[in-house]
Amino acid sequence: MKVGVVTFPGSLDDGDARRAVTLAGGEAVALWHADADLRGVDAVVLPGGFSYGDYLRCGAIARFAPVMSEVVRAAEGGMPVLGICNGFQVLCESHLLPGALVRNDHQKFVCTDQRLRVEQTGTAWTSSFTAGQEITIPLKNGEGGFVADAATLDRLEGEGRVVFRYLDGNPNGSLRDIAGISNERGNVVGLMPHPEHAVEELFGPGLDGLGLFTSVLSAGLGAIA
Amino acid sequence: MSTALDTVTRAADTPDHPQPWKDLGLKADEYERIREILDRRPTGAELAMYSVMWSEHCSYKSSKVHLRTFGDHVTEAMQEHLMVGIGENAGVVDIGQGWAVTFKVESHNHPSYIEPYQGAATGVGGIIRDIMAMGARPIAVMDSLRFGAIDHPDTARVVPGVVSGVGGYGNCIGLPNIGGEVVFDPTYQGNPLVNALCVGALKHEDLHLANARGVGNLVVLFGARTGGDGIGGVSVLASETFDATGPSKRPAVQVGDPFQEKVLIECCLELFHAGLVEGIQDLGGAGLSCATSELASAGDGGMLIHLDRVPLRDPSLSPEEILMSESQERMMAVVTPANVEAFLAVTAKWDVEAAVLGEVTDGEHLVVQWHGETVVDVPPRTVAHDGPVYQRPYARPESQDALQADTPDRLPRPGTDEELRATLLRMAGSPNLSSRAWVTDQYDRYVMGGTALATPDDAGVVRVDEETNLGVALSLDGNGRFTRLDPRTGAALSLAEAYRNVAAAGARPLAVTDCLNFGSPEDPGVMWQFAEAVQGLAVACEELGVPVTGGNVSLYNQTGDDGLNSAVLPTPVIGVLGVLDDVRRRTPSGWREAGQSVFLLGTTRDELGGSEWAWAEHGHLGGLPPALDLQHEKLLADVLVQCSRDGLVDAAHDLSDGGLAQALTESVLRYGVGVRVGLDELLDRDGIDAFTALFSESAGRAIVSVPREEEVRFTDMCTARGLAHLRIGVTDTGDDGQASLDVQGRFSVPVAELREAHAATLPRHFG
Amino acid sequence: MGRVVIDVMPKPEILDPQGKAVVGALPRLGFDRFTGVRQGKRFELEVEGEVTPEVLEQARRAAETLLSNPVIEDVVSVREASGGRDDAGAGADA
Amino acid sequence: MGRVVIDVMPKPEILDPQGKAVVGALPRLGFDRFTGVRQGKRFELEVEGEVTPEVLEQARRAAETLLSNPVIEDVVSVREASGGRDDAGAGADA
Ligand SMILES: Nc1ncnc2c1ncn2[C@@H]1O[C@H](COP(=O)(O)OP(=O)(O)O)[C@@H](O)[C@H]1O
Ligand SMILES: [Mg+2]
Repeated sequence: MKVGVVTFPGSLDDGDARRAVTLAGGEAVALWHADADLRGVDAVVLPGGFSYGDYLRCGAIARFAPVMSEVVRAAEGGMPVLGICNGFQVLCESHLLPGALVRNDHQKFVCTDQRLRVEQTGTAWTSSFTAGQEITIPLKNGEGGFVADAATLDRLEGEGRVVFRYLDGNPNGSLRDIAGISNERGNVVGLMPHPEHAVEELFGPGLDGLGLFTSVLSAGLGAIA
Repeated sequence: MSTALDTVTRAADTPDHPQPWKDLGLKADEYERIREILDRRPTGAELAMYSVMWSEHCSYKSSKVHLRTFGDHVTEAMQEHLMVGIGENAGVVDIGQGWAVTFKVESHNHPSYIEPYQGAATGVGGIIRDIMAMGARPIAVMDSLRFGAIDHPDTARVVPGVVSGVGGYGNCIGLPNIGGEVVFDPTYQGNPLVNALCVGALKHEDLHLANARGVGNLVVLFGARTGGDGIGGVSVLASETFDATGPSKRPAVQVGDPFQEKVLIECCLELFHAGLVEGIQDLGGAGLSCATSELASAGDGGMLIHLDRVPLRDPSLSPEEILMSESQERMMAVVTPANVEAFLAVTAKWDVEAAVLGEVTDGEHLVVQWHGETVVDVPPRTVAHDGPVYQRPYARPESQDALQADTPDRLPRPGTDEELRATLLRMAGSPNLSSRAWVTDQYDRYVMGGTALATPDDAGVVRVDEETNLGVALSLDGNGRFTRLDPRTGAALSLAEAYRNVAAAGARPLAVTDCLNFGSPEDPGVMWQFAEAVQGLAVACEELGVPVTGGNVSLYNQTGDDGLNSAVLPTPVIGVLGVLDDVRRRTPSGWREAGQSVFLLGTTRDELGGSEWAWAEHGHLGGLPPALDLQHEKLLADVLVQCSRDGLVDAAHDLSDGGLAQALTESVLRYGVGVRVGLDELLDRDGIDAFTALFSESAGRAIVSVPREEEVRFTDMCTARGLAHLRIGVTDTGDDGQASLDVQGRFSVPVAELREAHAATLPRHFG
Repeated sequence: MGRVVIDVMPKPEILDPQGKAVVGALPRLGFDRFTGVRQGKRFELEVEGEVTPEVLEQARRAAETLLSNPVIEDVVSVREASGGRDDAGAGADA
Repeated sequence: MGRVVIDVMPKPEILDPQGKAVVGALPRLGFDRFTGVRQGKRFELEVEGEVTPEVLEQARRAAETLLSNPVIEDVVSVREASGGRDDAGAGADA
């Protein structure tokens, strides 16, 4: 199964995301921001980083890249799309996911091994976790505070679209400790922490990140079968 | 802008035209030499070039004669792994399997005081370009930081700015920060030290050098546009009195654009791999003056530059200013005419602006034209390399004897076990020993996915080759107090600490980079400190068999002009690089399992001169630093490396600032696994008391944790190698999970209490 | 050469960490008169020649699509700068 | 309840990476009329009651000390907001 990883100018964790896809048993395909072409992939990862320096707003400029129109179309057609950190911000800016991400409440960049609870295993990216499973993966960002109006938050909770929640204290002021969410259909997921940094023993806090990538692969196989 | 362009012709016609050489930091005899070299007065543009390139920062005029010592002490054997030595943008070391690494540490002290965020950020950006200029992909950064007193109001301004600047640039450019230092001392008040290190990896065949060869080859400037940044910045005294320049106010501060530099990195790597680059040079201090004159003098011909083709951010810049501008995120490449189209296609793909400025000529001179008129016509060597060389007078200061005579012996020492316990807790929370997490949590240590060890372990370890897990370990260490007490020994002790840190991580130490931060070279006492430190370092490098491959000298680090008294502590910051054939073998510094034996390697003497204890508890600095035995350091390192290769130890931590007490504290707190320690055997063997055992900073020591099943092999090996080793305790998660640091029969500190003391200090001061 | 000024502010109901930090710091520096602070963005866009209605219209659309995120921000003003860097008193609001 | 508006911009001669990123993006979105963009900050400070001259004076000093970094930024305007969020047309400049 082919998983595309988009590289925007300023993407940083694209190589790590491709490595994670490969380690999970998938075929990683590099996608370029300027090509309105998904090269026949079955799923897409928007990686972490500082696209366009994150200067205006995180993800604000990347959202208009030619490749994004294809990603949006594919996502609306049900293709699994994962946004990690900056990728999450791009998904929000593109309105594929509700809400937005603002400066951490403590105003500092934070890099730490973060404990999370998997709240929703019904998405394309979390099916290989068990409901309520607690995992530890790196969190590293300066603008990771998830915000949305109360109505939106209630809807997310009500529809079971809060996919990951922070444990052991809120690292950035995210409303309701939200670390990741999905769209209605569950094919589009965005989260601030970095699963691609927890896929290899000794090169990260553990292997808890692999689950997101194995999930989409099995989902894909299911689809193919 | 004044009307008449100061061309070479005009210069020849108006020999007596007054020039602002003084304001540009040139001495009368230096200005005279320029006139001799050119056999006429320099043009404004030539004067600009000579003045920046002959400045202390670029010409090393005060330090050159001493730095030669490093070369004198490099033996045949040390050359073995050295692909490129001192002199290039950075040294290059062969780490095997066709891979090489290049690394270098550089200072950005003064700018970081004026504008802490941008000063630190552009410091990181600058050293990264040095690494790119060797043809390497940067793979990690480190930062060594020194600030004034932790409770001084200005420290509260400088620290958060510098730290977020280092993080802001490094995080945005996607390089893991794998280590460094944070030190507080009043002598750095008003003159913080911000030293940044970058390491890069390359295949042997990708090595690029900075030279302009091949008549007809084109000279391309690419990256950010040129603005008025840092004119008269780090390189010369600020000056707005060019006769060819208007009153324009130019910013001495440079603002960094890490996004531009990230794109520049990817762009350069694509250019390298496509084989489109003959020679490459980064633009740093002295900007185009440095890049053009160094490329040309390292080449085989002359060079012609059309300065009016430089893409400008500020169209009002004069030729002099364009030559001096230190705008960030720029590179210069030499490209064959056949390749230039492909070259420009790659820069376009990355949205990087590029301009063909000129070409390599068959002449001897560097010629710079401005709209067709010649404003510079000089032999490039005279600008880049034939700058003045000073034999600064130096002398051991009178005060040195008194300083060394004032030993810590007179200081009251904790007597009771209660006092020992309280001292250990205060030390664990002291400004220089407390947790650095407030700093390091602001740095991305995971990006690139190759980080096998990072802060707070002894050394940073990153993977170079994903296939084989070949990788490198790095540690950056300095000890200004030891160096103040005895520059020769202090500098060597700093080297020994970094060397030990690398070995503790399981890596074979291979090469050295150094950043020498000292006061004013015009003070004979400071100059003596410098000369002594360099001697000590060079000799120690030879004895340890690790060559200095490059570095940086930062002088005039002082806030007043009464010589030594207003100078910073003499601070050589030493980076040691080691290699691991498989980074998965790296040794961490913390304990994970209960029931492992903890061994102390090396012997402990009553050595508290310049110690953290004397400083933190009594504000005392005097006496002599610990003795240094390099043969012993070598043996200790060999053993530590062998332990990692043979899997004899699960953890190793070097002893340095704060001694055994601090090392135990750090190893306990890493994963919350406690320890039961018995000191009595140690006290008998080394003839010391408990206080000395816990707080002395004798060199050449480390603690290791050994799994029971390896204990025999381990002790046999130490005995066979003749390394002093003593089982001083056992790791312990404590019954009912209440782990503690327990010094048997004396005192015990629960991990929670220890952590609280260790973690609270920096957040309390900086939020 | 004309200039258009665009002001963007965080929505009142959205938390604004930067503004919060500022309002916390002010009293410590003896500035005791301020009860709340919001931090937004100000853009200055340069145009060749005149700021025509058509230019202002383009600026307005840029403000809505790129320069602000409607989920968390409001465009509070799009107007021609009255020259110099001082724009207060200048007209044309969004 | 009154409001003071403070505008801070990067000094003209200082590199503004944010403005650079925006000016690069605009044409790609079809906004072709803008030749340069600078991004600065806009602060809205709330006060109990009137914006007296003394309040404005405090705001001015806050702008110079806390809200701007004089090394790389200029305070371009400190003024009372004319109520609502629209401040254009309001007076009192720094
Ligand atoms: N400014 C910094 N940046 C990154 N890491 C740092 C910094 N300061 C300290 N560290 C890390 O914190 C740990 C403790 O610092 P230090 O006491 O200097 O270590 P050591 O005693 O082994 O030299 C080390 O891992 C060091 O790399
Ligand atoms: Mg150290």
